[in-house]
Amino acid sequence: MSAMELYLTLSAFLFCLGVFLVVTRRNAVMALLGIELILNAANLNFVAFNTKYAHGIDGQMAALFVIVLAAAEVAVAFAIVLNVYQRYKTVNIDEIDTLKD
Amino acid sequence: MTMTNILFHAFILLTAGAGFVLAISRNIVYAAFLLFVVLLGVAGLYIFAGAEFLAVSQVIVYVGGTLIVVIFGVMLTAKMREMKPQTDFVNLVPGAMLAAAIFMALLFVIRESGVLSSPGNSAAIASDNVHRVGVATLTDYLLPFELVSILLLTVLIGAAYLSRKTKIEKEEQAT
Amino acid sequence: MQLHSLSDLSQVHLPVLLAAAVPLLLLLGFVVLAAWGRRMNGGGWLAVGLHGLTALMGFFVFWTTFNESEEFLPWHVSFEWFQIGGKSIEMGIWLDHKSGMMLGLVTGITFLVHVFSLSYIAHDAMRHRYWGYLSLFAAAMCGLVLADNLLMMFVFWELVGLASYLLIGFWFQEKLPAMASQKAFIVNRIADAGFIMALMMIWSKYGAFHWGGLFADGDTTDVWIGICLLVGALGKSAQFPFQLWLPDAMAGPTPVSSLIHAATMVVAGVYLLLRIAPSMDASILTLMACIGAGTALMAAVSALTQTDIKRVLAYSTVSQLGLMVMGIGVGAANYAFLHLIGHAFFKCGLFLTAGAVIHHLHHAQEKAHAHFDAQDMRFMGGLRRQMPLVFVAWLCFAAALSGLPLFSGFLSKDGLLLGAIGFADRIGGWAWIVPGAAILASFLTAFYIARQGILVFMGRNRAQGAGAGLDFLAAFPKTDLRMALPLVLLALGSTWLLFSPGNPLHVARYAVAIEVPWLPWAFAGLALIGILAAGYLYRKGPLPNRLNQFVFDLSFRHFFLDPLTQRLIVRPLLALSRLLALIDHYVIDGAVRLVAGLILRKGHRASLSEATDWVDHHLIDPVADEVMRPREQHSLSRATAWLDQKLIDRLVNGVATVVMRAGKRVGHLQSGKLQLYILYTLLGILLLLLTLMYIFTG
Amino acid sequence: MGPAGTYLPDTLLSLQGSVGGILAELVLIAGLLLAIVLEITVGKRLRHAVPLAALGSLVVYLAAVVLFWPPARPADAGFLHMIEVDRFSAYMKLLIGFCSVLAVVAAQQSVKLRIHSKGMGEYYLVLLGMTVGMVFMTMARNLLMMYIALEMVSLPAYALTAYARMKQKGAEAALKYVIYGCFASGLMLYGISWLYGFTGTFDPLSPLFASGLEAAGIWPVTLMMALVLGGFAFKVGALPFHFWMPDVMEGAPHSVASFFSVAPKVAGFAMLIRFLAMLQHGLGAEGQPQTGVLRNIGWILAAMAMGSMLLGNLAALRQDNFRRMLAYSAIAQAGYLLAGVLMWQAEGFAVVMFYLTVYLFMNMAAFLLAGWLEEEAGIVRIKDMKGLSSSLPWVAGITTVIMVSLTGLPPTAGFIAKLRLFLAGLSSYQVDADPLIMVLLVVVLLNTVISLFYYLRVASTMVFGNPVIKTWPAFRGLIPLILVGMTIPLIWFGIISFDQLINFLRELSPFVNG
Amino acid sequence: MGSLSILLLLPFVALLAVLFLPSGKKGLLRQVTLLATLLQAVWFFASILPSFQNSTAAFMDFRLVEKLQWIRLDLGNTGLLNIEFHLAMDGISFILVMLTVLVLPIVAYKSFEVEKRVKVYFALLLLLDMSMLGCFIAVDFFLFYLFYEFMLLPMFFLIGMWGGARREYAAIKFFLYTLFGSVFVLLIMVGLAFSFTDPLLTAELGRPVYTFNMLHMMPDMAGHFANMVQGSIFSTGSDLFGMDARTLAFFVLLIGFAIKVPAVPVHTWLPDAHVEASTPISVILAAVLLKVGGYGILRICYGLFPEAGVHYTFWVGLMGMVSILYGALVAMSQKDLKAMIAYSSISHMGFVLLGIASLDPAGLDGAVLQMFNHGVVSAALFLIAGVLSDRTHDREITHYTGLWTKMPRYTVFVLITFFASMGLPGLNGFVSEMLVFLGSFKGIENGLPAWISFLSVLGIVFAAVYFLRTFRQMFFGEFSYVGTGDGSTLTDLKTKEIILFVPLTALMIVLGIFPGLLLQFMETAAAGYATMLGAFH
Repeated sequence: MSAMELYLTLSAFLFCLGVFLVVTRRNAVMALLGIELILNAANLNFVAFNTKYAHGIDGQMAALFVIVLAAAEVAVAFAIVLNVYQRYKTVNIDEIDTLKD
Repeated sequence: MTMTNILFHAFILLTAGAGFVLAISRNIVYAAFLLFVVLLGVAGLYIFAGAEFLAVSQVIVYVGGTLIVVIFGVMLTAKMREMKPQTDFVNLVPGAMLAAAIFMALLFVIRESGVLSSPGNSAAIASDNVHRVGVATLTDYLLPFELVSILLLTVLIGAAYLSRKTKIEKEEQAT
Repeated sequence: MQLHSLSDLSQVHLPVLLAAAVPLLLLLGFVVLAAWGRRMNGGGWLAVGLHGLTALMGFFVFWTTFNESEEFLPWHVSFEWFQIGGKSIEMGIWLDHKSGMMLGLVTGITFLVHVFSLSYIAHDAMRHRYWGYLSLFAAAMCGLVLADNLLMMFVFWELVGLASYLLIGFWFQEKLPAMASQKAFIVNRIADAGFIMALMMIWSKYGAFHWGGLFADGDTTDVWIGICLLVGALGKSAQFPFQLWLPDAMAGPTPVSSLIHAATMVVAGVYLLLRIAPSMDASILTLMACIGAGTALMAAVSALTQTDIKRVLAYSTVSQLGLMVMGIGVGAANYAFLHLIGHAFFKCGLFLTAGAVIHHLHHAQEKAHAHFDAQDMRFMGGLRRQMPLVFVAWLCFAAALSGLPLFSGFLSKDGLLLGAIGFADRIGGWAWIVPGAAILASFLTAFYIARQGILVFMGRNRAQGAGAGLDFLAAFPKTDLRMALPLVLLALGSTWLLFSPGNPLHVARYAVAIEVPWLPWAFAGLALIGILAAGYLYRKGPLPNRLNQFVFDLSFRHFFLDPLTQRLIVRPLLALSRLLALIDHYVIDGAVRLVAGLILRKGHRASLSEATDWVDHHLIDPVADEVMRPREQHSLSRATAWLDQKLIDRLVNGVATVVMRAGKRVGHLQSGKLQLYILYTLLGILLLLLTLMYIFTG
Repeated sequence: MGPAGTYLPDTLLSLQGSVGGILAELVLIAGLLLAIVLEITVGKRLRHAVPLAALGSLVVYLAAVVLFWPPARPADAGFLHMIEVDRFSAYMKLLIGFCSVLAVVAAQQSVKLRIHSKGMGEYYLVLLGMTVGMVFMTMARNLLMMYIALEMVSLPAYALTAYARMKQKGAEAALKYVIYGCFASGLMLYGISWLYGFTGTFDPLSPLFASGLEAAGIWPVTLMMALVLGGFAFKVGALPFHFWMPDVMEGAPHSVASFFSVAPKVAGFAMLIRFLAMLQHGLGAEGQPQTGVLRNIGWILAAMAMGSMLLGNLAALRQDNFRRMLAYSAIAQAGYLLAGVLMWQAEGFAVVMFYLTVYLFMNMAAFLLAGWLEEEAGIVRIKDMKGLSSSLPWVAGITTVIMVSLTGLPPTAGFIAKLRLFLAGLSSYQVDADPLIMVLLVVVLLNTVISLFYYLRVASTMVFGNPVIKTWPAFRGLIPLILVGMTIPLIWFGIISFDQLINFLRELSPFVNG
Repeated sequence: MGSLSILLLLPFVALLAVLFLPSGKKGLLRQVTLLATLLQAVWFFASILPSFQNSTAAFMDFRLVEKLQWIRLDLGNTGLLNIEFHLAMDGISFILVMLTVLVLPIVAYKSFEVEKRVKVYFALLLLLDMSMLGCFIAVDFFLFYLFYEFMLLPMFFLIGMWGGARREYAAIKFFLYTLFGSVFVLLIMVGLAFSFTDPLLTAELGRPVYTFNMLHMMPDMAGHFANMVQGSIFSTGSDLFGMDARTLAFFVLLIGFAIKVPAVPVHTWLPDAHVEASTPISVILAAVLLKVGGYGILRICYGLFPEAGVHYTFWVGLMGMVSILYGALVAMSQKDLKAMIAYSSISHMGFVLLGIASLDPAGLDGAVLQMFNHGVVSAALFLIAGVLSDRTHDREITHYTGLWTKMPRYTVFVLITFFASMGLPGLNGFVSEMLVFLGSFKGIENGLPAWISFLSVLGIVFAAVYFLRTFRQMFFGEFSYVGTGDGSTLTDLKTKEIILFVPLTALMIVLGIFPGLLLQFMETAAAGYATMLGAFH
């Protein structure tokens, strides 16, 4: 396997793990970890593809912004998680379902 | 197989393995630390792809900032008095099947889309990496760069507000 | 002549103007009587005066047309009623010998009946209506005979039906008149449908409604036009299979029966046939002859066993009308018309005598406090002593009906019978049934009318047998002059005087292949035999039934025509109606509600939200209510109920259950579980892509 | 050396020139900063300082947008092809700004929001920040820029949802929103990373982009496009990314909910339209609508549209919570809008602009009404509105107009919006006779009938039946005034005159600077 | 401002007046409405009627034309789209407008008894009035559609607020049903607009100007569509979903309008709506609202798609026949008087369809006349039912017997109305039904099989059956009342009620005797239609 293929496969793997985490873990924190994995998978793609289009540096720039945005996301998300914890005394997503049809 | 190559494969394996264990781990604290390993592994892989500046940023921002928040979150929400801050699964089977299906689809894309036809050139991009990132930040990506700063400001205000205790909450806690 | 403006009226013949004035005057009379009759103490004298006037006018019109040579007739005046698609639809007056004669007849007889009614109806609280309806009837009938085209004739034809409906139902508080009037109208309507179909075809083919050029090419359409018109005529003239309304129509006041259901309205059908028959296709004429003869015989048989004084006469009317229709069918149209006129006098007279009898009996009953059916001949007898004048008049009428010499019936009936023989002779074979039936019918006619006379007027009075006291006969009132006068005049009209003043024994010279001069005499003899036979059989009053009950009922209940209609037409129709109403509710509307329910029920869960309640209440419950509601079994025919329960209910319930279960199983998407949302989202994308790939790459 | 081998000073000059295009936005950002300063300094003492500043900066911003009305054909895309300052975006900015003004006023009027904690200042700050994000969404023409703008809207939105923290539902809604939203944007980002992988550029108008996509083959591109479109769908609340809508709309403070139901949707559609316009232009022959990627995108959008309409309407039928019902109705409306987007052969984009304009008035009004009823009369469920018309005939009247407009019946603007959709649909059909369009139109019609049922239910519940609640508040104050004011355009555009606006919007379709 | 816009303006002004009057002044509100409807009638007879008195032989003889440029949409490369405020009247709309202005004062007067929310009631009534009139006189399809849809909402509330026990169900059913019919009209309408251009404006502006003007969408006498855009959606020969587009459009429109008529099998909203609606609303629903359906079929289905109409006229005729028979049969077994009348309405409106399907001048005349006559008769019929429900709140037919003795004056009106409905000559129903029959048989030449017209004749027999059965049950016999209401309230008509009946019965009699009074007005229009349709054989 070429390096590129390895990068891409790993990225795909991380992406799937992220999806798996978001879908299957009861704990909101774990779901957020899954989202981090997804973002990292994307970043890995950006960086790997950037080696292919080496005349520019767009991929790395994108990854850079994503890192920043991920930080912001995590900040907001954990603020909300803490709020939920205060109200519900749990962060298990499947127990928080008062809003429904 | 050169040393670099071996190291590269090792990083790949480390990242993938840590990720996998993270995914199936029941202990949230372990999971948080495993994420740390994954992020480090990814940072290492950035270096192999010629993105030194990015690797450093990853370590500083992600590992240094984001992960701290995560761990705070874990500790604040997990019931620390119990010995095992564990969590379990829902929708395990459909979730796993779905993830597998997506993986297959992505493998299909990797194989079929022709992105593998031309090999990457990590050396070319690695040269004066920091310079190029700097120039790009202030030219091509000037606007996003400025906007992200506003975003961070807004998010800061919002997150701070959300985490702050209000009067009533304090009263509630007092009673 | 076409009228374009009112000033054109000055050029119109006086008789035509008078003729046109008759229905208009009568209509005005109807309006006045209906609106103010009650305040005029019933307005009886006004009505009589009005009809006296119109009778004079009618007579004048008759006389002028009668004396006018055929070649200068008709006097035709018309005006445009309205325009349609560039063609004008006209109304007009058509005066020739036929219509002139009919006008005179109708106005005259109506006048006589009015005079008679003055005492008959004198004490009824609703008599203003009676006078009003009679005027309406007379107006419609005059309009009908004067009409210059079939559409106009149909207009008045229907109005005659309306008047008849109102008059039969005059005593609306009672059950019988109510049912009878409804029946009369509906049966007539069915036949009228035939008339309308004929009008449709005529319009389509000829673009005008005048009978002038009708049946010119004799193609299939013409045959159908003929058949449809025949159907219309059969309905009004109570011929097979429509005759069942006429006997029931006797529920109206007797003078009405005499006027409408004997003398005038029922002959409208014959009149129509007289107008159109000459150019009709031979096959229709044959059909007409068969129907006429058959009806004549059937009705005559039924008249044999009736006990109600009026029902005998009603069947007799049907029978005589049958003979007229047969007459037209066999080609003896002139004699049919003659018979029509004669029949009008004597049948009107017969009904009036019956009316007089009933009227007198009622009075006597009131005085003597006796209660029995005043129309049942079994409780009569010997009344000749109490009302001799009535008896004498009755004798004239009965003789005319039987066709005895010196009376009008003799003149017309032999013409009809000879015509029938001639017809059979022409066609041969089976066609001999027609004259056979006719002759048998006329024999039976003599028999049953004699039976009636014997039971009513001869022998001893049998009222005691019905519980009347000894003073009953003494309580009989004197015959009122107002009753007597019409009877006398009608009796005179039933003799030969009006018809063949010179030769009382004028014998029809009908073109029969075999010249048999003795035939008319043979018919008269046959009638005499019938009378004598009746005299012998009923010499001791009514006979106990010695016949087989079925055979008796066949006659008494008129071949079960009524129950058969009920079984075969009325009940199935009503059952169909109920079935359709159920289908409408459960299937057609049910489908609509089902669709609505399906849409609204989607994802219905055990935890009923308010919205679902609301939906239930407004869309599902109505269905459920209907399904669950106990059904009135007695009112539904069994088949309908079965179908309803087994099929429709189950269908509706079944589908509803399936839908609801499916809804429950699916659950709903918005479960409140975040991870399921994400799962669904991803599944959605995958599904979408797979579908796309399937569509575009196979 | 500048980027991609250009001369650096030229690049800087170009950047400097670009600033002129976003002068209005600079005003807004300055307003935001001013508000922050005010909040820190006098926010505690002067209650109205921050909201007034926010309101002021928004009003000035709107004025600035009009003042700096862009030329019909902008010379060059701004900030080195990051954004496009054209009339299309200017109009969308006006809509968004108007929504923000209303959201500020609504929050200011909301008693419950005001008393729940010691300060409201942050609310306005976050709101302004979010507005900045939305404004840039309308202009973004670079995939990365799009993603960043999207996040700029999403992140403040999460925070705003949780704003009324005392409400348990608010926290729950925010949690669902944040996880779902982050996940959706993660998918989008992953899609973008692949599109970058195929082409090596973030600029859809670059020739590289078209050739790269062609080389990658249709199905991999379709998969990744689907992920990217998913991000858009999330923002506009379309199937299958609609799940957050009902929960957030029910849980968030009502001023926030009314804001969310419209403003991000306007921004999302603006971005989607620009994206599609660029694809259409950039993919050129390769993306012929009958074959290839564009066709697939069309089908994906069509499926999303039909699914949104059907699901939104069917689910709305069952709701008794007024806001939840409106949320589902908003999903259905997104479906109608997507149907409009699909008519790109004709003037689908102009249709969407008109529809969004009308939608702003009717949906915003509906949510404001729901909020007013909730606050003043404590009515949350539709069945509690029984007999309201006898005491509050004006409310019943306004509700009827709004609901009729949402259904899309004459004589309201909602009808004209649907009519415009049909005009475009049929003229698009005349161009390429694509049966998909016809099917879509028929589905729209059927859904109109279904939707009638629940929209009408609100009006009829108010009018029919006897009141459950005995005391009603007076229909007075600023919000009622706004409500009455918002029904006026619904009637105006519905019956009196709508051709000027429609003709005006025709001229505003997104400018593609190739 | 022309006569027609004043006709529309009258109810609108009254509506404004009603809105600004205080809701406490019930008397004033009622009088204002009545006055407005009366003024409307006076205006019609004083100003509009005179201009229709001399007929010309011109094809599509539209008069009192008022045309105002209203909306002009720029569609870019496609061209311009023009919407006009375009009112005009031909013989057919003349008759229907006359019906409307005649019935509305009666409705308004009957509505005096409404006590609940009087202001809203009259406001909605006037709104309904205006939109119904608008429907009949709008020549621009868009304008027509606006009025057409606009009838729904006032009607919805009028049924739902002042109706019987299940009024909400009935109102919603009515709304959903009719909306279902009309949304598809929208699709066709827009498609049509793209298929026809306005010749004058196109020449003037130099770009194709698409139009909603129905006059431009109709063919000329020779059956030639002068303004059709070749290759457009609804141009001759184009196809849609594998079918001929124009045929498809014809059927879609047909279903849309058939729901309004209503024709079997899309009729089930009508009995519910009638049973639940209050008397004046039933009157307006039966007398005027249903006519919009018939009018739509004639003016739009057959007017704009004559070739499809001619080709598929069999199906329209069949629908008419089925409606006639089915409605009559189902009416026979109804227990509720209003339901019976409702089904009889379905049956009688079937004649309209049959008449139209005949494509013959007589049939078309008959169809239009039947609409008028049914309007008058059904108004009286529902008033008759209203008399009983006012007194006992019970409309069960079998609960009454012998009303004749108790209520003789009432009986007279019932008798006249029933017989008029049965089609007795001398009353108005006869002429129109007869014309329909005459025309329908003539329609054999136009592809309408003879059996359809023959079977339809049975309709009048069935009508006699259900009306006479009802009449016998309720009016014949000794008086008794077995329902749940108060039998002693069954008194004869009061003067106020007689005032309602007299004009209607007078119309029945006068038009029965002098149908030419009405026929003269539509003669040209119907003949023109027949000629135009004839060009497509």
